[in-house]
Amino acid sequence: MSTMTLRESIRDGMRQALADDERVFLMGEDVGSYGGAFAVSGSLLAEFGPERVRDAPLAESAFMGAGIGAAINGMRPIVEIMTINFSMLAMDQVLNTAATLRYMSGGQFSIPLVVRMATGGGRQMGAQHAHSLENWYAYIPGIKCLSPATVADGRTMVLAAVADPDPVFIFENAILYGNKGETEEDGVPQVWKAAVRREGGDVTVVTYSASVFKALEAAEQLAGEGIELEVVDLRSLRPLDLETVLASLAKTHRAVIVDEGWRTGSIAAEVSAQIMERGFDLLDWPVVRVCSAEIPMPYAKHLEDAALPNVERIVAAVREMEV
Amino acid sequence: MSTMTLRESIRDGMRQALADDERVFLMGEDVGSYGGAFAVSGSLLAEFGPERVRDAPLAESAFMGAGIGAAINGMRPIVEIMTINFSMLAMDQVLNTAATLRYMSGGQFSIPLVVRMATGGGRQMGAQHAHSLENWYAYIPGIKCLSPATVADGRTMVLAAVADPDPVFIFENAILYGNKGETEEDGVPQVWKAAVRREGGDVTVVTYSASVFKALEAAEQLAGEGIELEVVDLRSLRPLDLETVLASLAKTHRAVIVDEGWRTGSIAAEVSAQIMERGFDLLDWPVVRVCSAEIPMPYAKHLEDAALPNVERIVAAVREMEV
Amino acid sequence: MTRAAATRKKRPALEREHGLHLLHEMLRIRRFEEKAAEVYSLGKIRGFLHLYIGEEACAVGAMQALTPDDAVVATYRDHGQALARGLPPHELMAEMYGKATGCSRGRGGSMHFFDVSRRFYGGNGVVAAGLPLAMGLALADTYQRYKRVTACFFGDGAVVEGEFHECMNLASLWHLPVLFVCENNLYGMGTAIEKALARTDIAAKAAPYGIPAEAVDGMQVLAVEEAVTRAADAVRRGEGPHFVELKTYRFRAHSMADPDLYRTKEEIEGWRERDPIDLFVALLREQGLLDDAGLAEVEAQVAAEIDEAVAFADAGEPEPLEDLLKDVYTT
Amino acid sequence: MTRAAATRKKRPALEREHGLHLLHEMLRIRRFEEKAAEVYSLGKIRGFLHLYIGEEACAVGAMQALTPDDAVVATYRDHGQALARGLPPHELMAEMYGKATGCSRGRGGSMHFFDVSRRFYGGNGVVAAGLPLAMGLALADTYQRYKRVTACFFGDGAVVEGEFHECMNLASLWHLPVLFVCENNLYGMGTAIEKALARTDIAAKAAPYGIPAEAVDGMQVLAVEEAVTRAADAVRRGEGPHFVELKTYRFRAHSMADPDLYRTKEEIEGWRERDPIDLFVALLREQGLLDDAGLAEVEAQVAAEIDEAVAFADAGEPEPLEDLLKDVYTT
Ligand SMILES: Cc1ncc(C[n+]2csc(CCOP(=O)(O)OP(=O)(O)O)c2C)c(N)n1
Ligand SMILES: Cc1ncc(C[n+]2csc(CCOP(=O)(O)OP(=O)(O)O)c2C)c(N)n1
Ligand SMILES: [Mg+2]
Ligand SMILES: [Mg+2]
Repeated sequence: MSTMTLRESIRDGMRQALADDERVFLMGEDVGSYGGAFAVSGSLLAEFGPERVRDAPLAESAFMGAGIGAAINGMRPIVEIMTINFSMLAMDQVLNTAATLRYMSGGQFSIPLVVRMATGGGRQMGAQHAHSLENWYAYIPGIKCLSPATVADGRTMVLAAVADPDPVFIFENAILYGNKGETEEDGVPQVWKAAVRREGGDVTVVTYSASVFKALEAAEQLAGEGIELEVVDLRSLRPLDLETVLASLAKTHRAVIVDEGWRTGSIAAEVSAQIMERGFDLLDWPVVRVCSAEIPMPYAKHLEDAALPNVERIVAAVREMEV
Repeated sequence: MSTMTLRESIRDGMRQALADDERVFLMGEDVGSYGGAFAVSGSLLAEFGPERVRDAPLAESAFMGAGIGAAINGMRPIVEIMTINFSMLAMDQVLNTAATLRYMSGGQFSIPLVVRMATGGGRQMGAQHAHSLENWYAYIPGIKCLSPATVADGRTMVLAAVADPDPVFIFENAILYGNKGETEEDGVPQVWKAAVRREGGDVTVVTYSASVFKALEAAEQLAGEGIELEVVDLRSLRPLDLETVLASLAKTHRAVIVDEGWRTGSIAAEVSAQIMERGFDLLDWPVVRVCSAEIPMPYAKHLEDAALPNVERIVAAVREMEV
Repeated sequence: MTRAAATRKKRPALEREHGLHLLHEMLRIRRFEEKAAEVYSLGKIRGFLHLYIGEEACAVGAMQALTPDDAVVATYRDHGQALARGLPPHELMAEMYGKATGCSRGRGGSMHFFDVSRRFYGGNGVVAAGLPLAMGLALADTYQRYKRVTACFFGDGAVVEGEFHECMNLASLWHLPVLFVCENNLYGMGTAIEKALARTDIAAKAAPYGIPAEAVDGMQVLAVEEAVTRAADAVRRGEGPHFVELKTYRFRAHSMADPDLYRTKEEIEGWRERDPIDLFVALLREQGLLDDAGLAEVEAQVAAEIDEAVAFADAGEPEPLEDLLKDVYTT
Repeated sequence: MTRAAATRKKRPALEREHGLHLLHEMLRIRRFEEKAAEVYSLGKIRGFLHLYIGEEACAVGAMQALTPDDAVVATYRDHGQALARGLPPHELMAEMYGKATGCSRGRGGSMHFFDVSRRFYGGNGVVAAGLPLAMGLALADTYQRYKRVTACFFGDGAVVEGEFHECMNLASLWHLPVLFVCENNLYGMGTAIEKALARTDIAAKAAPYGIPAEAVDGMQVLAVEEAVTRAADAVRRGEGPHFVELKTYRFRAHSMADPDLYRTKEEIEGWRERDPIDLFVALLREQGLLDDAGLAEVEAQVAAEIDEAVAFADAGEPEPLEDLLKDVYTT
């Protein structure tokens, strides 16, 4: 157990994967001499050399495909797409190649590919650099999706993804990279299950990634008023672990879902729909979503702050539930 | 009023738009001398010439962008992307340009762009040619989304889209192109509102496009047993007209959502979540979704039939509701 | 950049056995597809069916350059490549019949033939999307120090897509052992190459990437074999990616759904006079390697194979419905 | 393909007024950005800030070739183009301050300057994504029979993306009135051009599209002006798309977030010796068009403009929160 940033924890996971298995290599724009756009790969180039830590040219489709092909042909690539905003340029390869080839070939091979990308807003980057599109990936049968909130999960999710025989996507909210925490972890299999980050008996807050901390802050605030939130960190966005959510609901009978995505068609929509289907009788109150405003993300700070889910909006949503 | 196929009805809408406004032009792969991959444009090249009906080379991103730019600069382009399966190659232009430019420029201009594309499965096309990705488009603030079920809506939706000052996407389930029907329509503004395609007091079926007909067939079948379905055709996927859905629910208190998309994160998920939020007290039973199996679409007919929503699954879902 | 014709060696004498092999390979594709078209109209095959008829010399010639260790990536028009690569005709026919005995268990259909045991990686349906996949197959070979070639087949239409450009650059930049094989049949669906490319000399597009390229007559199987072998050998020797453009023509419509309104009868007839099988039969006769009896024998062998393929496809069981959700994931 | 140098006309004598104009334009960009960097460290500007310092001769030289009717499409590194295009510095500064008085109402920030009245269409943040947009602006001009130019600026990094290839082909195929201006500063973020492009001669990439291209020294404002004017005039005359590569260098890091670990001090210093402003000041002095007093005067004018811009930005009101949802749609 040691204290480090999420950035370092992810790097540590990659370092271990690179050291343990020579089939692993990291490939992406500026992962090498630049050290990663968010300094995640950092010193890995110096440690493992330019073959194992491979700078890719600005050709997202080509090197995503190269990752897929390499995964089919004996390697265990970790592809870094700089941010989710640029990932549309590689989306055809994800949707139509990575996700289909195993099934439509009748199961002839596996695609042990890992793709990591930064996601999320909150850094005044404007409309083209603040997307949350994890829900699109989570829609696709054939791939799996993880998203770390805690420092410990950064490292463990990388190791879980590398160990997995199927394409695993890791969505890293860039605002968390500098967060400090402990790396002691539950172990690789746990990342596929949701984690209860705070226990509480009144309202379940279902969330993931950066919003976990907003939920925890809201819980802190409401605890002062005697309202106890239970904060569930989904961790895996595909498959979704609804069991943990339902177990919590059995206790609280109320749920708020917090999700940085736009509301319409968000991960939050899916969680709400599944609660409807599998937890309807548990509900004392309709499930509420706290999501981003349905606008291209504005640059100005006060506008972006208002557009994103925040503590006040979570608190307000809980208060409306007449706990 | 006249009888024609959906294909002809859409063509008719485009013909009228081309004739009425010289700023309108149609652009896409094989819309000209081939007559459209699904023979939708048909004779339009002969009628309007190669400038107004413009064959585009196989460069989806370039000509989607060309549509956006032309729309900003005085024209009213109709861009045809052959099928939604290939539209990922143009997704960056949609998400980051068409949907953002107006907002992030502070509202300096409009983008009167129309984009049409074929969607859906059921024709044994296999995993790469059977996607339903309308939900991804419906997620994006800054664009609007329509999807016709009836022959009349084909024409009217094209005219509504061309008349609109913002980017409008029309998703045409290819299985419907040959359907015959009347072109008498409610008029342009109506396409933004959901339509009740069959009235009934027991269960509301919320659906759109090709699944409307499956729902109507299920209604027919269940009527024999004394169960009356009300079939709501959403028509507009963004914005969603939930009022019509809620009005129906106020009568039936039960809803099934039928959607050819994969279940997780589908349009059906959003409709269910909105019903949860706005119609919870109306519900006597949890909302149920009938969607596609979460697999890359298989080629073999029996497998594809089993993967897609079908009449039996709708009927079964209704029967479980203990009407 | 076209390789200096001067470097070409004189063609060695054609051996009878090899000639008959090439003929057999081409005829098998031709008759296989004629049969596929026939049963398509009976509804036994559904969905998209893209015929390769007219282009047989391309796949057959090119495949001679490859060893079983090499990899092949093809497009939705993949019957020719699959057969020439050695995928059994009966498994392909069964695939199109949607049977579990098909090469992709009936899940892929005509567009998605796969056979990992023969390193045949599809059957890729999105134009140009096989190229990035090929980059990765080749990249993995460099990591593993294998001396093998990844041959990627694509059409003139793919050259218009951005991915083509990204991959050409990547292959050259990373010195990947990739063989680019462009089958230029002058049309991408209904779009003539002149309406798709500002400059139609495809082989010339390799120059800005520093990739050696050659354009050859794709109707002459020996010319194809020779050029592709030269290129594949260079790739295998570690000389980096190579590019071959095969100038060819499809005799049939783009797919069974295509009314073929965009080409003249004359144009098609003109090309049919250069039918690659007819040309090769004539050459074999000229060289005294084939007579009527010999041709009849090959035809008979092929006919038997196709009959067997159809019988096998007919007899095959569809995949059980309870396996519908299987193999989306490995775990 | 580089246009034959032979067709170049002898450079006409530089008029004093024009010389001072160019100097003023370049200095305004330089001081504007120095100020932006300064207030960035105070937290007045946030998010991404990409400085153009070192590349001023490119935007200033190129913009001389355009008329107010022409259109400009730029990248996230858009300060230079915006200022040279005539967007008022105070509106740009206010934009970066996130104020409603900014050119994009504070919604865009540094990367997304827009001014439709000056036909300045961004500020596009995704590499190469401005190119397709430019195709459309130009295409609409052809429909409307306008004789105007759409100038699209992009970096060496964009040349790697598939969209570049698609657009070069489309522009040539459809004979679009587009002026491609590639600012080759040898790096895309931390990736040196040699690690991005298999062949680094960017102007040469236009040949397979049949687009006339020229590469010029982007540190010499007059050379840029001359070359781009020649190209723009040809586009305006209806001669189809043209391409100009401007060889330049950015003196600062990629963005304020970049520790700039991938370049040597020596390399940067070497380029600083070819500072486009210093070079041009020296030339003006040499030709007797500028003395110390003259330079001081221009500096003073620019300083006043920048002070005013900052004051304006500081004084501006942010957009009211109740407008948060406004202008997602027109209706
Ligand atoms: C990205 C994409 N756009 C459009 C299509 C539809 N489509 C299928 S085949 C084809 C033509 C491709 O032409 P070419 O590459 O020359 O191959 P050919 O069919 O001639 O063998 C098109 C446009 C597609 N499959 N993928
Ligand atoms: C598609 C895409 N990939 C990655 C990025 C991240 N990124 C921003 S600027 C940049 C470098 C672009 O280099 P170049 O085109 O040479 O322009 P320059 O910054 O040198 O002016 C990169 C990789 C992006 N914005 N878009
Ligand atoms: Mg072709
Ligand atoms: Mg650059």
